[in-house]
Amino acid sequence: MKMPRDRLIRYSPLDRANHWTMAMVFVLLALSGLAFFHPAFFFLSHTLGGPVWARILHPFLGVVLVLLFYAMAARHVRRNLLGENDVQWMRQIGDVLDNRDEKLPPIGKYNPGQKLVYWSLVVSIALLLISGVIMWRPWFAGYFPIPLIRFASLLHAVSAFVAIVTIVVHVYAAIWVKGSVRSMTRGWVTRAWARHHHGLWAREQEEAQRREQQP
Amino acid sequence: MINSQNIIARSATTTEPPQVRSHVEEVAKLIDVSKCIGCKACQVACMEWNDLRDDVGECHGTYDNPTDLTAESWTVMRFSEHESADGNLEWLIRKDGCMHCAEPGCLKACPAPGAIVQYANGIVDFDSNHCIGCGYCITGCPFDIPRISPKDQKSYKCTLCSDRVNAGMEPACVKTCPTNCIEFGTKTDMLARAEKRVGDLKALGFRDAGIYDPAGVGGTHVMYVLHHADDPNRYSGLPKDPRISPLVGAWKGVTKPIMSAIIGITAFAGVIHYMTKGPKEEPEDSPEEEHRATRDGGVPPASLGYDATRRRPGAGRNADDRPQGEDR
Amino acid sequence: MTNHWVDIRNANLILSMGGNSAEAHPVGFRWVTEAIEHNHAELITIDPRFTRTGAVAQDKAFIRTGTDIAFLGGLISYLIETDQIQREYVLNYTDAALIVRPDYGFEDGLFSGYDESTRSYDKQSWMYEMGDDGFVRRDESLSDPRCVYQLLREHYSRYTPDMVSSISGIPVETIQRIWKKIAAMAVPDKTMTILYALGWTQHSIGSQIIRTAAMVQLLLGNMGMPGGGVNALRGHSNIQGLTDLGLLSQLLPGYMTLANAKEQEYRAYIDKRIKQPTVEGQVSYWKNYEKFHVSLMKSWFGEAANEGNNWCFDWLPKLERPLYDILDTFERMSKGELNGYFCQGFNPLASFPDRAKVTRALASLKYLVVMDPLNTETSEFWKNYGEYNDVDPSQIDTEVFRLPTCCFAEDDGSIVNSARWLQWHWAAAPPPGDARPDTRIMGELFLKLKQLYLDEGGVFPDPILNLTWDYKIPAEPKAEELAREYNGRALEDLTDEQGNVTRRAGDQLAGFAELTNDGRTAAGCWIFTGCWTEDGNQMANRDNSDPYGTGNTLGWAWAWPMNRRILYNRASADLQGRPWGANKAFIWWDGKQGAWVGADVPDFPTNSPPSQGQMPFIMQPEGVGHLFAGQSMVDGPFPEHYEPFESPVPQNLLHPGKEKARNNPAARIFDEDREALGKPEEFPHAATTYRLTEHFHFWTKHAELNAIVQPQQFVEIGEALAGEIGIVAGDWVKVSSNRGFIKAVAVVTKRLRPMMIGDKQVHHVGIPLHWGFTGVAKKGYLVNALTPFVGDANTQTPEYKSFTVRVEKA
Amino acid sequence: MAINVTRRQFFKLGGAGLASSSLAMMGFAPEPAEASIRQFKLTHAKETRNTCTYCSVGCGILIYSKGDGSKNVEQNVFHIEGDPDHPVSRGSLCPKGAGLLDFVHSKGRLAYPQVREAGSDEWKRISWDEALGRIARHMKDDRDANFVQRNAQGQTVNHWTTTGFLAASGSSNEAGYITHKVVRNLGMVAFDNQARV
Repeated sequence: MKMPRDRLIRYSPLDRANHWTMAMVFVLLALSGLAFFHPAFFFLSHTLGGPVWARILHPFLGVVLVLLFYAMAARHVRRNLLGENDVQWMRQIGDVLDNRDEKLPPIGKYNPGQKLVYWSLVVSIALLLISGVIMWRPWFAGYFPIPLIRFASLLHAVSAFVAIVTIVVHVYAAIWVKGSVRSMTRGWVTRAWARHHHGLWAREQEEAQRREQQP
Repeated sequence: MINSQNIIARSATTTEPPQVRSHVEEVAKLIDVSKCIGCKACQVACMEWNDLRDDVGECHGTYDNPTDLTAESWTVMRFSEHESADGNLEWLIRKDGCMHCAEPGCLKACPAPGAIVQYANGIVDFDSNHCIGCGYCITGCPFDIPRISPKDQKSYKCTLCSDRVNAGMEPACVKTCPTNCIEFGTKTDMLARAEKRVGDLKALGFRDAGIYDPAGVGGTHVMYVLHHADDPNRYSGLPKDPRISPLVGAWKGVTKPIMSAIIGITAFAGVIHYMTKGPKEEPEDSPEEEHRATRDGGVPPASLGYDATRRRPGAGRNADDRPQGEDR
Repeated sequence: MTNHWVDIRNANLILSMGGNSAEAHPVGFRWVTEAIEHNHAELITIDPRFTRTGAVAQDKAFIRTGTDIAFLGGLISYLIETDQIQREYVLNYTDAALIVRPDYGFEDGLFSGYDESTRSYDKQSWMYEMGDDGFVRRDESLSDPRCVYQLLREHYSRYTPDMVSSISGIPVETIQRIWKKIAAMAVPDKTMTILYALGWTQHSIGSQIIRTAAMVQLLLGNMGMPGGGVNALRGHSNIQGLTDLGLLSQLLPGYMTLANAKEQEYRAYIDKRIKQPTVEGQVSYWKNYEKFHVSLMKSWFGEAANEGNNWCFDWLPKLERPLYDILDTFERMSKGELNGYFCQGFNPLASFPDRAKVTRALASLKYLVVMDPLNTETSEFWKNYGEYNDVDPSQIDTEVFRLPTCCFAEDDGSIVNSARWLQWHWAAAPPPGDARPDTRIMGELFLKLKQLYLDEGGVFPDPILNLTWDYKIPAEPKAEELAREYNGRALEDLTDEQGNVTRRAGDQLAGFAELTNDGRTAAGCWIFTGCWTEDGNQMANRDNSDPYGTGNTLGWAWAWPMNRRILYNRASADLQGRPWGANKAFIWWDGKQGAWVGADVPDFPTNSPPSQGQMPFIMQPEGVGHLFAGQSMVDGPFPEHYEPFESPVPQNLLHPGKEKARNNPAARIFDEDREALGKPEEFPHAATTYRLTEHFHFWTKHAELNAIVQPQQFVEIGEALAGEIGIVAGDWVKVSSNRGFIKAVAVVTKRLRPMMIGDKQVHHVGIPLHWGFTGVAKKGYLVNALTPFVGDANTQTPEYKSFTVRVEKA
Repeated sequence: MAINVTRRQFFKLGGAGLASSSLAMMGFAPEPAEASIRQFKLTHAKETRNTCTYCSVGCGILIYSKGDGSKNVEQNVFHIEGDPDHPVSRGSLCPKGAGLLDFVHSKGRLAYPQVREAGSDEWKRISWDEALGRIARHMKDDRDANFVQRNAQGQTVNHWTTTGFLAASGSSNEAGYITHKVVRNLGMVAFDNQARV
């Protein structure tokens, strides 16, 4: 499909499918996990068909999330390394929050906030996986000593907390930065959006387009 | 002695349970290890009364059978041959099972409302209809007591025969015990009885005799009289100073409200931010945009450009081959 | 039991020996724990192993299996030499002062009168010396070298602590420590109780071990005392009852005995059994034998039994062999001399020694009838179960009938516990399928046979055709009818000396004192008379009150004889009839009432004042307890230690080099079975079989709950032996004797330690017996594959507790 | 158990079910009412007094059965425990006694008379009449052939040594008594019970 001239492709269909699958899985995981975490959220266990089904499905969904997430994360690892202007951007986080975007340096495909989300999830999901396996009944918990299970349980809770907070921030950011949601639903952003939020990435894309048009 | 088994604590419940019967006397089971002959009558009576039948297992070279607690063996005898430095051999036999802690780690850890309850008389009971099989009770228990059934994935343990106690009878193990090594009554009476037995044992030369009613879990409603209370570990690993692990405390204690609050606050902060600062609106597609970086940074566009070839040689070349906007 | 279960709590010392009371009788053992806590009693256990009893005992010793007489004999010597006996009791209530015939002797391990060719004694010389007055001579000073006391002293003078230690393997200091504790019970107000079981019975010297214990108790003045006695903890729920009812080859109900073939004359038969007092004025209760016998015959044959035909004396079978015990029977069966055999709730394939021989014997039968609630090994002895029962059914021509019977929950009736209590029980539910009560099976079988004799005639049908059978439904005699029958009733009006009617014809009798020898009374089992009186079923009594606080609950069930709970209880009072100690008051003479009163029914003529001089042991012609057994044992009037027939020790250390005195010289052993004994070089380990608390013989492997708590066959071996043969706990071992082998899981334990016997180290192997090839527990080997076919000289009870094996890694 | 529902009820039930499941989907599942967790199982059971069948302590037991004793109801034993009135056992039972229920209901219980014919490798179910008839025939044949009235010395012995009998010390006195009465008067002498071993 030929993209209109004023648009840039930001996320491929595969990326988008992956993202939204993950998003659903994550929500289910978070809701069911919260149900076991605090009695106030116990009613959320019904989102997975009741508490027993929640207990059964939660770890399997966790494995699905892990597979999807790391499949994606592996492909995006390079884009999430600390890049040019990122430090400067971080120094100006006040401008970011105050929507004084014009004062910010141009950055690559992902801004440091997005990179933080990325690395936060890379770490917390890894810890969730490890601790989750250790406390997974009836399959694996029996092979681990109870003190380790206790540690894993605490670690799982803390990691999940980190992941959930991260996702809350991530979701808010998407709502906050208009055009972002569309990039993940339809896959494209306007050239202006790209230049505005991810200047370096926009230029790179535009150069690539130019090279393509000059055989 | 035993009133209606009103519930004073209930798993995964944040509101107060009914407390009007708080004058109900606490009950306790006292196991006088010095009188135990390890006959396993308690094991059999427990299975019989509770309609349980564990698997017919194998002999593993000891008298212990079944070798561990299971969802169908709520109590087992643990045999230990202890030889002291002077060659004195003792065959120490301990009935293992739920201790019915005053501060039950299982109840603290359980996420399913009402799957674990504590009655006013001190009995900690599992309600399998509410159990979700997560095993948190196992994680929470300082004595390694609850077991998940491989048949239904629900957790089980001794109920202190709450049904019998409610009907004014003693638990099945207590009633059957041939040597009266297991007794049952109010906790006050049982403590007095235990004191008496400790005195007897001291008179017989067991200087370290004592009562096992560990304070770390707020005391228990199953207590032991031990001839070697200084070293409970000698009785097949009875923990010396059991308490709910600080890890479990952290997991099911402070972290719960704090982390829940932070999640809520984070979301709420977003709302506030949106209300005060508003969104980053979608920029208009204007030619000036292309030069914003130059203006702001005062840096020549070329040097600000994302020049992958200069920084990462391999990546730049590949970028040329890429379809538009696609990352791999 | 001379005493009873609850009475154990009155003891000051409990000796658990020849049994593992906590293991086999846990609920009886509750009274041991009561005695320890509330009476500050001490529990001492002596066993080859550190047992469950040992787990709660304050003192213990580990003894080589089969050497208990050495330990107890040494104790007797210690008590005498240190003068720690209850002197007044010994002098008056035992035969210590009685003089023994001069021709009695003991030399080279043999008593006088031994005949090697028949392996038996002529017991002529084993008697008291009679004085000119026709009564036994006595020496009150106990100094006459021929008095029992001096003979006893001399006999056991050889049992020094060193000798006892070298035989039994118990260190000298342990022996002396325990002897000292036991000797402290010789004071009048302290008692020791002895609890034993098959750990004493199942030896070739089993009866004599038990006798030694009784002698110790007489010396300590502990017989007839609360908290004393010699207490057999019997194994089956009604083994006492079936013994009382005489279901043994030589017995009739109530410990009456069948005549042997030489006893052709009725009068001679009776006179031999009527024991007249041999000390002036004594009770000698067996003088009433004929009353019991005639009442039995009236019960069985009714009108057909009359004085003219000697009450059908000839109808009873007479014995041609000394004993038709099970060893004799299976010896004959294995030689094809039996055609039919009935097993009513009995599993001989698993229970009798030398399983290979038992299989051979059963396979030679024409028909075998098994009546049982359960699928027993015996009923399937012909069926191949691989290595567990390796037989070829096509080669076995025995026709086997299997008849399903009710279990306890499905029939009414009474059973007698170890304390001689007859307790009535009620059916709770119908039996499964078409199972029937034993009473109905026996009834119908008998009626079918009777009909055959009526229809066809046949050999000697008289006892069959004349057997009383007045049950309302002849094929289904009811428990109530049978209980009333063995209690007995008056057949004619009974009158006292003044001619007043004391009992109407047809009425139930209230006690055996009412029995007559003239045919006016009928009673199927005289010792049970009083259990179902005109007041109804006494066995169903349920008053558990204990008015004297002695633990004696006379209102609960009914005990024979005459509801007495402690036998010889007259001995609990001194010569003047006062209790030996305030804390031991049980029955005493009340001068005002002119009667013996107290917590129990006096085992004594109620109105016989102390001044009359009647002594407590009313069943003995002398009125006293026998330290000297006289002719009542076949293998000697004093117990002597002999080695088990299979022993890891090559000689009897008491009689080194005397081959005749190595094993019990009067024990019967068949030639083939002697050949099958193992040599210590080849089978060096001392073995003993026993029960576990989780199981009951071969029954509970059919009960899932019990199978769960002890699922699989094992043997117990010490760590030292395990090290020698290179195994650890949980490994499989093969245990072989010269007769067969078993394989089992090894429980390796610190609780079995090697013993030094002389200069030889002896390992014990413990072999629990509960597994077989039927049931829900894991299949196992019948352990009687190992045991020798030899029995006690007096009872022929097989020597299951002492034999030799070799243990190796499987 | 079948539930009869009319079409109309079906829709009502379905509607309610749908409503409640949607509520549940939204996390508003009604919590089950908090009843007593464990029901006391002996309420209204029939209690029968008996004595333990194993060892010779003679512990008192209470047998609980379902069925109220009316003629058309079969009693079925479902629980056994100690009799607290019993002066020896005071309600306690050892592991054997505590497991009596599984003896009563053991898979190894025999329910029908059977015969294993000579050389056969299987059981065959037969009627009581056939079983007892054939046994009686065997007995009479053997007794008539081998009963000894006088021995070689000419002494009257009247015994039958070619068939033997083992009686059960687990059976009641009444069974023991009638067994002795029958067996002895057939002339049997090879007659013992467990007391021998």
